Amino acid sequence: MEVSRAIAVTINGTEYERDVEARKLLIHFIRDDLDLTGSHIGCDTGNCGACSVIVDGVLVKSCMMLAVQADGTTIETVEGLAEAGELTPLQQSFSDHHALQCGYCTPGMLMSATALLRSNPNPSEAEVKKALQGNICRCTGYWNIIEAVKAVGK
Amino acid sequence: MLLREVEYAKPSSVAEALTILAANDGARALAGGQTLINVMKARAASPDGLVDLNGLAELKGIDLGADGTLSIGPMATYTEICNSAEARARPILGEVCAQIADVQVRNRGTIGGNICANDPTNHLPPLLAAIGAQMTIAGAGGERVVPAEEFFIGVYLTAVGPGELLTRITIPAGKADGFAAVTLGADGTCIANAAASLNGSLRVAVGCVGAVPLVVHPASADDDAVREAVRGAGIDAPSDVHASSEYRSHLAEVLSVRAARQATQRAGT
Amino acid sequence: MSNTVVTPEKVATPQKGWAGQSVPRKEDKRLVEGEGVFVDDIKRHGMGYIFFVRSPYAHAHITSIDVSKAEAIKGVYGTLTGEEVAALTDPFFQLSTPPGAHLKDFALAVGKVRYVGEAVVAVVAETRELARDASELVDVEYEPLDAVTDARHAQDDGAPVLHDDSGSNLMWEGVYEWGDLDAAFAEADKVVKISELHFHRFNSTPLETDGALVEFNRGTGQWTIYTNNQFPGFAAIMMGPAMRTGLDKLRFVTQDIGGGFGNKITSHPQLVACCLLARKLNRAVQWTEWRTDFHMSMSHGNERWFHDTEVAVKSDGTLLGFRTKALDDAGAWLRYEPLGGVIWAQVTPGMYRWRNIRLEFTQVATNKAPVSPNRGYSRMQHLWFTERVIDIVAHELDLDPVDVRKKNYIRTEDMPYETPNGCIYDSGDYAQMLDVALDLIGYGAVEERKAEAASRGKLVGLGIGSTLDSGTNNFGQSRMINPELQFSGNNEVATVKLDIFGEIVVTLGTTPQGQGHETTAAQVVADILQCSVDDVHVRAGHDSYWNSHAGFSGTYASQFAVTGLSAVKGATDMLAAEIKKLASAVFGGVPVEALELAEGGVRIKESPDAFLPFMACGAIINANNAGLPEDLGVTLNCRYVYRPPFQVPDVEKKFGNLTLTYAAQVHVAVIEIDPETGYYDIVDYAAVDDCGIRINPQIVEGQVMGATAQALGAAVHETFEYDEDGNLLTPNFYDYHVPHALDMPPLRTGNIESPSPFTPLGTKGMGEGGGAGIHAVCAAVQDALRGHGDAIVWDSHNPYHRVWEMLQHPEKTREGVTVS
Amino acid sequence: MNVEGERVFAAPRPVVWKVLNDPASMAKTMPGVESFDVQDDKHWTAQVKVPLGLGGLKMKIAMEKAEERELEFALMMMTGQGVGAMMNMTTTFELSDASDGGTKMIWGAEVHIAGPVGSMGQRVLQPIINQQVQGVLGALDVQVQEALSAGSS
Repeated sequence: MEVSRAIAVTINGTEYERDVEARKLLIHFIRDDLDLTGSHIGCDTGNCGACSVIVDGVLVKSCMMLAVQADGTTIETVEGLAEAGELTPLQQSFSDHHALQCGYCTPGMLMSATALLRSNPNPSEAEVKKALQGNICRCTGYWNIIEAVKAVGK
Repeated sequence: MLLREVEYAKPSSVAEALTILAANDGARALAGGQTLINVMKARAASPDGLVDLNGLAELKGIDLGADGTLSIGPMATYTEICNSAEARARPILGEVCAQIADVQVRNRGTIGGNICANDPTNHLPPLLAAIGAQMTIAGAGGERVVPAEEFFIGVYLTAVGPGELLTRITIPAGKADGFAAVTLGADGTCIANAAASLNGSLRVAVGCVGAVPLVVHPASADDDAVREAVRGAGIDAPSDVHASSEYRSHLAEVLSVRAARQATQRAGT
Repeated sequence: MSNTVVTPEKVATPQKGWAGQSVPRKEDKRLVEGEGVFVDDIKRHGMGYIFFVRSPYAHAHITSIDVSKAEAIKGVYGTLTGEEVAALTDPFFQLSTPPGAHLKDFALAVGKVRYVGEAVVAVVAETRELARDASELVDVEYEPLDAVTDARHAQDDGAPVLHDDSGSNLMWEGVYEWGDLDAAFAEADKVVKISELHFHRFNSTPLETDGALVEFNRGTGQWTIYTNNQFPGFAAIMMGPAMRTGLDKLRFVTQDIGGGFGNKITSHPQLVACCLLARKLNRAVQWTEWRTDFHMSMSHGNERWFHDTEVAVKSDGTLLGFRTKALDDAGAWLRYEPLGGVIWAQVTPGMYRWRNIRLEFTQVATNKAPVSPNRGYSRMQHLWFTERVIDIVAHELDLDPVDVRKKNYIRTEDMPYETPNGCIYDSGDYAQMLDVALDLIGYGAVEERKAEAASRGKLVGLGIGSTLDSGTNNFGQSRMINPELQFSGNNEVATVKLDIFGEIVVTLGTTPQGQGHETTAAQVVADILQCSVDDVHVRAGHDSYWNSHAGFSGTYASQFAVTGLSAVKGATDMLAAEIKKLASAVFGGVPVEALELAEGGVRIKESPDAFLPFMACGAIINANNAGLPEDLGVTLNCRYVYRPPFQVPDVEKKFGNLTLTYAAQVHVAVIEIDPETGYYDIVDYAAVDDCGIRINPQIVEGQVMGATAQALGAAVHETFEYDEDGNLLTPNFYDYHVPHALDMPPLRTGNIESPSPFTPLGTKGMGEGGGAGIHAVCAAVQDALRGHGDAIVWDSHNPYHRVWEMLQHPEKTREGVTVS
Repeated sequence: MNVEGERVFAAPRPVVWKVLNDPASMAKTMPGVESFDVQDDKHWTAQVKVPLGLGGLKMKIAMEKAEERELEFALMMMTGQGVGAMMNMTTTFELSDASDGGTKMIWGAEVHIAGPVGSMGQRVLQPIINQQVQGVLGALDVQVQEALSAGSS
């Protein structure tokens, strides 16, 4: 057993090697150690989903995973969505549908919706709602977010 | 956020995991972490060490036996159970797992973690108690098999003792099951829940009303018999901000009846 | 991501006008790319992380504090205790008259704790984790005291007293009376009495909690406070005197703020602690409030009881007036209070024509988190009360709630309408809004729906919530709380300049939290300067060093569309005039009347080829100005302060115009209850809004949707409930359930546009909503229970178990309601 | 919250009284006691770690015997300090002779949890405390029997 260990993770195509304490949550590692501040923290109970990232293709809340558990994984965060400065259709759709106001939940929403659209390119409204249940938004009431995701599906 | 200092080990086998657990009194197994890590954020409970079970193939897998018996590795995630063709042999499993929390939690949370945590509001303790699951527990002294009814000992306490691990969950064949819950918002935390199984005689297990699932054996599957059985069990449900003891006890009856109806209906089909 | 990429700005084709269009938001690109800058994203070399040691007790004496063990840890930079704070600062200025005026409120608890979660000691360390580790080693000895958590018992004999300085738990009281109550009750055919109504405690729980990064410059003695406080003007006037420093030594900087809803107005105590630590430790310090900290200690909405309500009404449902006693639970401290004691009066009669009103307002302290503004601040509580009264009166007199509303709504032909207390409702057509809403919901088919649901054993109910969103405060109303206060009117600032390369740069005094100010400001500027919104650069966020703010600058109280955009319009008009003045000189004295702005420049109307692009204008003034007339008086850098037309209200009569504009909302909810469990779904919902001229309809609709979702969450799930020992039972999102995507009902929105005659752009402040969803759900529950015990909905919070209890014991809810 | 009950020990009152007043044997009855210090016959402190499946719930418990009537009645105040949460418990023991020469103990505990425990406190801590109390009573039996045999030998 050890209180810290060296880990290597690939995030948005860049490989990072760091020593981390075993107690450090993945979200703190991403935000504080790597300065990738796009993923946010909105609660301390795993409810809000603002910290959602995709680890080896699986959507997770990075506040309920230890950084040491990410050793050897490939992680996608919101900063990696737009390629060459070109917004993804989903990001553009969020803007077109006014699916964000303060923008704090948006990175997590985008990661959840991205994961959904990969497994289900043309989701129904019910499927979109179910897929976004783990992400809290306090500004929009979700309606425009749901529309934005559905629009990309169509 | 901001956990206490904790030691960490990532064993490569169940045997190694057991050795580490046996050697470290304060260490706990880390499954999906969707409960444990949150408790550690609150610094309410603080294990001295975490033995990470993620990646142990021995604890994965969902197998369907020739006799219809399901054998599920405790590290199977809710998502894996929802998507497993084998798990559909007992349809209620996937149906209930799909109601737990949200996509992210289902992607990481495990069946083993859910029942070993045994939070009173969890979905799976009453369900597994109702459908007569059997838990295989491994320790220094080898393996033993514990029926669900004896598995749950108290809040956050199960038959899995220090230095032991849950290694298998075995579920007999059957389709005539039901589940009902009143939750905090759509598919939210359970305020009260009940599971029923009518494979042979009817068995109903009620959650959220005590430290462990309350199992009753109604004389028959008709509403009154079920209601009687639950009422007769002398529930002393805890009160909290979401429900008075009286309301919880009432829900226990209503939901038991609904779960039993669903089970009966499926028995008919 | 190392390769540099240049993406051309998309060029929008000039329109007939930018205002009125749903222009895509300028803010969005950085936010969807995760490139927004929120307060916790800001880092400094060698910064220390703050963790607050908080009280586990609702009420206790602090007998000793020992920080030695914590400070002994390697990596711990230092601590701050209440004793140090009391020595280094003065208590925060109190808005109240005595007894509330006597409170001694500091950045940390001094000698006593008064609610669970109150900050007692601050610990600063090299890492977040270490700061929390060290906080566990701070030994605080408490001597527990009895707590009072129910406002109704705060003034009982022998009730625990929170503040010895004020002598009792009474903080502020005032009597408001207008019209002739005796005459009204004499004229009444019926008097409906309601003994108790309760508006519960909750807030908007912005997803980003409070925080700050503070640096202290020893040389200049100046603090730079990077924070997400949404009303720096207020924070500054609270902090400066307390810290014994000039306001200019407090530089506030914000960029992106993760939601505010009023809840981020009163973080000044924590900001003072940060400032003291930055100076004491001589390093940048960072504070992030975690979710549980926020729930336990920050900005709960005002909990309010309404007792002994009497309503004078004619048999036909004509409302003549009411009397009531409002008891407001302020929690442990008066951080923005007792302003809630007058803010409600902006909407005294709600949407109705009754002229005779008496309200006795009493505010008390309890061992709960301090209250602060929350979306719909203080008016929402009062509007909920008026809507409850309407539905209870209709219910008890067996009248149709729709008829009662239409009969008593203020009529469009009476606009502008002076309320009994001198507020001027600027414009609106409430009856038409209700028709639109009922049409959207399919009102005609409701009876069939009820019958169909009944056949499935379910109960369907329809409820209406009609509310106002009063915007642009006249701060003179604060004098009704305390005549000594030297506040009145309101103001907001904008500067618009033409830079050396012709770039149009707009600076706002506001602190937006998602309202799209960068976009709507650009729309207003583009229309005046006849250019594209893409040519207008609006600076993100707020910086008090930009010299673009005034005393009331900030983003709160539904006012940007009026104060902010009017300031932008004013500054841009000035700039346009200066550009023409300059061109007139450049074109050799062509009269300015002969000039026009077009296509990103200024030209002579008659000979459009004589064209001076903005770039040339900027260059001439800023870098090539030799030979210009001495008396030209053009800087192309224009600062405008918008000041709404307000008078100081009559403090004696408590009479005067308290807000400039009155946006309105009429919502209708249809719910379906499972009587066996009390569980219910909102199966249909319509929201109709009127906020006058809409600069950006999409943004306006977004605000309407957001306010609706928050109201529905509050109506069904969200509550800050305490046990008798003063423990908060919903300290995080595990127990404080906020709506998820799956919880949202189908929504139909509609709007009508009644321009405000009082604002430069015809706009009205909006965004708070009046909690219409809460009123609508309460009414729908009461309607659904009609014929099933006829319970009266008396609480604004109706979770499943309460609905079930109303079905089990309707008589309990009817005890306090009588008709005579 | 309140927990209360009744227990009959197959031992005379003096023996039971002695056990209840002997910090050493009390220590043996409490779950997860890691260390135990006696200041004087009225004040003890203990470091306990309540064993839970999720990991120990660490608490520092200070006990004060506030009131006693020899062989009849004792009132103890306990303050448990975990992180964030505090537990204040007032426990009373009332002894009387049971029919068969045994001792009847009527006990009660008023428990107050303070801190950000939320509804978890209500929903979870109550069952846990009930559980611990049963454990203590069981262990108390053992201690009484040991004291009995020790006394008789």
